[in-house]
Amino acid sequence: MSEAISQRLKASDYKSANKPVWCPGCGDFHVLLSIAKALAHLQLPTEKVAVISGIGCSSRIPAYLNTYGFHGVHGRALPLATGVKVARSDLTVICAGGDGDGFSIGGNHLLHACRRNIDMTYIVMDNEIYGMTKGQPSPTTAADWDSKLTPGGPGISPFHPLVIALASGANFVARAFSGDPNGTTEMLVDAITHPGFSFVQILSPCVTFRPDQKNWKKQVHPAPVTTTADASQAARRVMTDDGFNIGVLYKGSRPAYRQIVTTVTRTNRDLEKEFVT
Amino acid sequence: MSEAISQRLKASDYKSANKPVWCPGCGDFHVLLSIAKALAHLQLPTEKVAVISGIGCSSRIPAYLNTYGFHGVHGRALPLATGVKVARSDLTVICAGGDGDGFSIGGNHLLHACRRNIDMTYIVMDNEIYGMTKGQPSPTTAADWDSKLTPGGPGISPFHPLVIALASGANFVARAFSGDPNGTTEMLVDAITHPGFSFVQILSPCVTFRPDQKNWKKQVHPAPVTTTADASQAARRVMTDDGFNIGVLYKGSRPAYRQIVTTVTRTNRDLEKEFVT
Amino acid sequence: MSLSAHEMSSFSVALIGKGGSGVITAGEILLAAVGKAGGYGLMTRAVGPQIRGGEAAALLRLASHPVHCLDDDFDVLLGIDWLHAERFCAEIPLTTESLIISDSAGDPIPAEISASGARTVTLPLAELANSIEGGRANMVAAGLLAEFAGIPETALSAAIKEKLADRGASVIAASESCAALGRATARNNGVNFAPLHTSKDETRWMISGNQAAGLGAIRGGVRFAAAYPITPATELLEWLAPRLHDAGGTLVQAEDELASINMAIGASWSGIPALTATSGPGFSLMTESIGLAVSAEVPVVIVNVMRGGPSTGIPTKSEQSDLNIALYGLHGDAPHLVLAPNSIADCAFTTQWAVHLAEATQAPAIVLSDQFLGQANSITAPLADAGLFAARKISSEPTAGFNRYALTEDGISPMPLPGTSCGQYTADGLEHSTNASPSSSVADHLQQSDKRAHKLDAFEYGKPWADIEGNGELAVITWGSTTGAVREALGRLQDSGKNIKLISIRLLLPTLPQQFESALHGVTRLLVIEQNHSGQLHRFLRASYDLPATVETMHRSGPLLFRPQEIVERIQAWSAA
Amino acid sequence: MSLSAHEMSSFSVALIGKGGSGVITAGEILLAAVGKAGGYGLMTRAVGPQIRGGEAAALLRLASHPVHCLDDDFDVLLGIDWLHAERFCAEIPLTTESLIISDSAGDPIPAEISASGARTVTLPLAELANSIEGGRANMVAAGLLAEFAGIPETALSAAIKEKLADRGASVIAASESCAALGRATARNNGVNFAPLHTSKDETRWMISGNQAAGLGAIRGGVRFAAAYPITPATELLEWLAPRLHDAGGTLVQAEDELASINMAIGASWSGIPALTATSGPGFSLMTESIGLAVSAEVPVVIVNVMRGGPSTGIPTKSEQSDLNIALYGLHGDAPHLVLAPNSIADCAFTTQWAVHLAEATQAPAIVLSDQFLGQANSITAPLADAGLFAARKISSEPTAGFNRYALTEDGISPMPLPGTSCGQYTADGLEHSTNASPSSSVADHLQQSDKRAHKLDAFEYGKPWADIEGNGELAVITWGSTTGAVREALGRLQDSGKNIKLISIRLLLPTLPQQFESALHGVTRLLVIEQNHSGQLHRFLRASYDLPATVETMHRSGPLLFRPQEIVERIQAWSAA
Ligand SMILES: Cc1ncc(C[n+]2csc(CCOP(=O)(O)OP(=O)(O)O)c2C)c(N)n1
Ligand SMILES: Cc1ncc(C[n+]2csc(CCOP(=O)(O)OP(=O)(O)O)c2C)c(N)n1
Ligand code: SF4
Ligand code: SF4
Ligand SMILES: [Mg+2]
Ligand SMILES: [Mg+2]
Repeated sequence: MSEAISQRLKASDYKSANKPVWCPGCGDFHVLLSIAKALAHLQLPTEKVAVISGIGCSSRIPAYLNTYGFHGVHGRALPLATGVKVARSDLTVICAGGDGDGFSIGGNHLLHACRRNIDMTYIVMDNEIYGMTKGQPSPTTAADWDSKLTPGGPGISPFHPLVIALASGANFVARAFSGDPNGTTEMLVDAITHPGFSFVQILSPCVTFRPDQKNWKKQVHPAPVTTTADASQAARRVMTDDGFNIGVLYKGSRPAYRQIVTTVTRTNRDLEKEFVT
Repeated sequence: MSEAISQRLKASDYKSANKPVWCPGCGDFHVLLSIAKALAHLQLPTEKVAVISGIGCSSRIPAYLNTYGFHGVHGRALPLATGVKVARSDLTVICAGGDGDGFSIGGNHLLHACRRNIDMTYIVMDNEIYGMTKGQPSPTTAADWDSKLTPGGPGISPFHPLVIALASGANFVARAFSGDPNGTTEMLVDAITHPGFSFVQILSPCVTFRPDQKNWKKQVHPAPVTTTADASQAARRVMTDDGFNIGVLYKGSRPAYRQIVTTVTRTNRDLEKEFVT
Repeated sequence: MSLSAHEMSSFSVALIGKGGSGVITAGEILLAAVGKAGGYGLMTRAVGPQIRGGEAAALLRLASHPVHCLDDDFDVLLGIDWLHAERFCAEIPLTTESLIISDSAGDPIPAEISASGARTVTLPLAELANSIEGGRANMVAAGLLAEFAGIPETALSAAIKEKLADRGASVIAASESCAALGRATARNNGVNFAPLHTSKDETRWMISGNQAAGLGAIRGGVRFAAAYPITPATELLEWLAPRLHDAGGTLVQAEDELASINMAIGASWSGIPALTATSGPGFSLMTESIGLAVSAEVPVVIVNVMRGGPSTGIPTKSEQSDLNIALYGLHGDAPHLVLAPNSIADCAFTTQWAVHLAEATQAPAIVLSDQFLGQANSITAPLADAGLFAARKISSEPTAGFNRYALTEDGISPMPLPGTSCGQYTADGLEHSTNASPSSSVADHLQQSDKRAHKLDAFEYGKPWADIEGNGELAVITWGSTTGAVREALGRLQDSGKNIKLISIRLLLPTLPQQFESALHGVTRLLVIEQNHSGQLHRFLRASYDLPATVETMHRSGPLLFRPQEIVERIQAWSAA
Repeated sequence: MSLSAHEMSSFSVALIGKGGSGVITAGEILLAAVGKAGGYGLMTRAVGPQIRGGEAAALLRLASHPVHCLDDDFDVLLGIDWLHAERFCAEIPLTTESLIISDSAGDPIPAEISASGARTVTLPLAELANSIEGGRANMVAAGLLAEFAGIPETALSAAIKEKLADRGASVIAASESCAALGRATARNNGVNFAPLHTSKDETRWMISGNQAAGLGAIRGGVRFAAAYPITPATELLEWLAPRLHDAGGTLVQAEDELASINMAIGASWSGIPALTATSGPGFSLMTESIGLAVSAEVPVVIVNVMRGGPSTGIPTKSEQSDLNIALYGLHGDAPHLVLAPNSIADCAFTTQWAVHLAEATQAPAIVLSDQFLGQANSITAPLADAGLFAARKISSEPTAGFNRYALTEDGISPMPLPGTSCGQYTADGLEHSTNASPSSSVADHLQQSDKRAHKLDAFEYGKPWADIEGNGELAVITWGSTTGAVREALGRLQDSGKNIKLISIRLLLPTLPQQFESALHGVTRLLVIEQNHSGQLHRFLRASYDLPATVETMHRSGPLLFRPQEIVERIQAWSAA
């Protein structure tokens, strides 16, 4: 970490004055901190960062950062972020949200954002629940987790976001735990600097509707394997791990998607000529 | 194959009088034939089969079968079929459509239908193109396939439908080639009879917008591996194969999703009592 | 404190407190108690921006007669504490006649609140609670307010036992002791309110609009629901989940609203009456497929529990601003049904009717409830079953040459369910000929377009299309939840000798020109009242009906709901003009 | 064959043939040729249900003056063959004055077609073609028809060379020879049509509405487009793809319309003017996010190239039935812009203007084109650049305390683009305060609702809001593509001494009460003409404006488009009544 003499931005400079609406103890506070620390580590000018989200407790995060932000509609954060990054390659684009936003209503965009491999970082604060709507199962919720909407449990097996990301072509895949802000910060720095689409699943407990997740801090452990560049190997590992392997699981080298080339090679006059008959 | 003495339904009994709108030579003709043959093999009463589709050339298929059918809107065949099967477990439900319908606009439903593992068969006629709208790239189109909408190619790597299905929990995963109707028929019989969600990708050439696919008949070959019950192994195989392995690649044993239990255990009177204060 | 004859029959109280102070629990106990005493009432809640545990307010109206809206102002505002309480100012109107109760040992009343000029009194709520082991101030407050309202001890005690049943005997005992202390304090404090007149012997229900809609759905025959959670519709779905199962049906949680509407259509097409519920953002996502149900002629019910818009808007607050999209939000010419319940209780009837109509006409029916109706809890007389049931025109023995989309006189074509032999056809969102094969022919398109419009226009809807009350040359037209305040305002005006006709439209689409004309018979001036920014009902009425020459409108966006008195004043000014 | 003065200046011809017969190519060559000759014209095509290679028809109108609709009937129908040709009957009206040309060696003319009573002639088209090596009957037909229309040989030859450029010299030579044979046959056949008067020296463009919209978008400053293919909008997107790139922008193919609208909003929010194009089903999917653009105040342009509805409907045919959803299809109170081009050429201007307005007002603008406008190819005078450009009110040097959603006099708040220091804010679909933080307060909701409505109501739109022509007490109101036929009908009526005012509304939303009132000044009776089943414009006008006491309406669903004469007749009956 290089140290500039003056005007070095601190993590707190990346936080806005808005007070989070989150419940005390919510894992998302730590995610906020980790993002701020990662941005500070990279010393990115606050106004050159755009944080885009959908809807959910976690998706409130842009307003708590002192960057540009867009709190879009439920499930559409990735295409919104795609528009931003394709149009403005000079910005650092971070897309953030929850497991409901990203894997349920937004699942299709995840598939295609991974394929498209645009140079951005997608952070999913996974609490295996819809927090904002007060406790319904999300795609990562266990089959037998009882709730009002699905008495006795949703009855369907949770899916593997990281495998989906790998199968769809994400260029960087990691799993973090919000309770370890330093480790998470490091992974985020890595994700932001890695070219192409970086996907970081952050296990981030919902203390209100999933008090059982307080146990996560005991369950997480560093991945027993090193980062691979073989997506099929990484996928197989993730499909068979316990869901608590923490670390950068895959780093690929696919070139990132093209962005606007602002050079004009054909003027309106040229276009008009096409029509002359 | 058992042989009944009388009233045995023939494949042609499963076809309707409607003339397909497909181009001469379109692979979908063979898929239609294979479905009819599979249904005849199983001797399913025509009225007990429901074929549900979205929009696209391939999605026109229900009208060509003499079963019940629902030609829904683009990308929503799977949830439509889900409603049908959950409500009416007595029906054999087949969902069918194209790669655009199923992997692009409908990608999210594929993820969640696999997870939900409802007892139905999903057939995707994959021609790596949007046929109906006259030739734009689909999610399975090669990155460099030139088209008007994406000059020089879409520039993004095609994704792996079978891996997505495996990662999401499909219970039966196979790849077929329309040019081999007998093999396809066999696989469909297997898929229909296998409990839970069966996913069959049928490579089905679009002779009009992808004349290059006429080569497929030379490229396909039986999968060099036997069917596995290990999803992660199957995923790894598919992620690294050449895309032309034909066969049943995975058969799982997850129990299928619950259906309506029509027994009434609480009458309206009982419900009303809850409100008395 | 002396109260007018009218006000004596209703007692409005707001309880405020920070997260964990238990004001919502206290409010619910009071509401249940008034029910057990044979009274009526309703309660809404207001919460701060925090996801959980932030400041909250329980807004109650307890009454001796059925009530369908909050009153103009509150008789009592009790603050367990005052943290961020000023946020609720706009929602808790106070007058100089109101009484603010705060804790003797607590923080001062926020300036925004005391600016109302209401009388104040401090009471040792916390101290009293602390005198009981396990005692809590919210229960002292409950006792105090029950005493003010004249709710008998037995009723309050029963409500406490019921509400706290799973907290164990000692909590219940402590709560009852606190309540008793509260009662005593009320009696000894020189503040008097006229007690509510209630009739103990009548059965009362405690029900929210979301529950009532669920009940109506099951009564109507719905046995399949598809769900994607969204505020304020989630409770409707959560209420249905176990109950549909027990009724021999099921609820499926979908991955999004695109899926939920299609699951419902699929289930219904296969023969099981189906419903989904959502709010504005989710409803937007459903419109394409609602159009599919129009074209394929599949019954389905969609309940939109409206919240503040546009976009994500104000999820936790009420507004009547999704009328436009419900009426006009499907692409193409897509005739369908739009209904709106006009009270919490009516959510049951209107939803049941919607199921019946959707099934009878093979068309989608949109039910426009709202956050107020859906989430307010109310004490009402038991809600009778309207006896309306899904009765689809089924083709059970189709014969050769059967045409699924045959042109019939009433426009409704018998529908075979999958499994019926000889009935095979492919339902389609593509335009089709009578035999269900895709067609782009001019004649088919015209015939089927006519048919789809005609079957709804020609149907006999009967009286429930609108609630029409009173007489006179002046009429007020309204719809949905706003009806509660309008009805009460017109009642007050009638008490003072002024007759105004009320037309509350329950069936908004299709339009019913004849019925409307006779409802307007003799009316020379019209006032349209609704809760949205652009006057959506007003414009719809102009578009669809011939209105009297003089039409005025009273409309504003939410989230502040109309109160009866402002409507009274508006009508007085209007009718005097 | 003698033609009236009016008809002499326009020559309508239909070419029919099965897949591979080349009728579309022949039609395109004829159209280009009339342009090269300095004439005008347009061409639409009709195809059978087959995805590819089924029967097809090229419907042309060649003229000496600009034409904006097909004529009442066809002067000539030429069938290369007649396979399934009867399917096109409704679209190819013939009179006893018409001439049907068929191949001497071919099948007989289908009964449905000859039932028109048109004169028939058989010619050895195939035989002539076969006399040339590599010759084809469609080229013989092209020559024949060019001769009838009076299109000079040089023009036809240039058109053939251009169209077949990539097929090589021998194909071109054979085609020219065939055309020459066709010409000779025409001259020697006793059939005469008055030649079109054209002025060779003027430049002509050949352009479709979809291309014109694309051109307008680029001229207006659009540099980002997101695309999901859908008939009949695909060509607009395909036209833009390479050209946006060359203009320093880009087009991204999205996974669905939910994604495409959000990509466009994201790009625009970050500072690049953005557009997407779709048709009804895709438009339905976009409405939720268009509401986001309303709330977050992000400019964006959505072109809806309308097709037959509801649901999947009739993808390849035109209809004006998405007006309702465009006007009213967003949930909540969501003020936005709705525009409609009223001719193929006007697609360029209206789209350019839409970009300008969206950018200036920071609001979404919906452009309602349709299948006819979008896919018809036309010969017009060059389309001038309107000089309107994206000019957003940018906040380039925000200072401390800057409020993104500040309440300004015109309701438009300066917007900082990402990258601007001190301008950081979070755009939001949640209701917000002036400083962009989420708010559910009554005051904020009211202020922001007012602001969003006011900024559109108060904007100065100027003359283009409507095309207003003529005078008189009688007026016809119409919109979009129907304007072409209406305009021509009114022209004919004027020729016969009858003055009727035309009001073709280009800016449908916001409503402009003052402008509308002055447009209606002196008008006592109104006729509303539109192409949909339920009379959507008529209802919208009733809802929004004070109309004269007598209003009639002429509307029907597609896919059969209005022809001038039926409008003439309707107006004659109406104005005589
Ligand atoms: C179209 C739409 N459907 C539903 C909702 C309601 N909704 C808001 S947040 C949410 C789920 C949030 O879950 P997640 O993304 O996991 O975020 P969390 O609250 O758990 O952080 C839902 C269903 C909505 N706002 N919009
Ligand atoms: C919401 C919506 N968007 C777009 C379309 C246009 N559309 C029709 S079919 C199709 C793609 C079909 O591709 P695929 O599913 O692969 O089927 P194929 O024609 O190749 O068999 C598209 C984009 C539509 N009908 N509805
Ligand atoms: S509900 Fe759960 S996810 Fe939401 S803020 Fe509270 S703890 Fe966090
Ligand atoms: S366009 Fe392609 S997919 Fe469609 S019918 Fe023709 S060959 Fe088949
Ligand atoms: Mg979550
Ligand atoms: Mg395809």
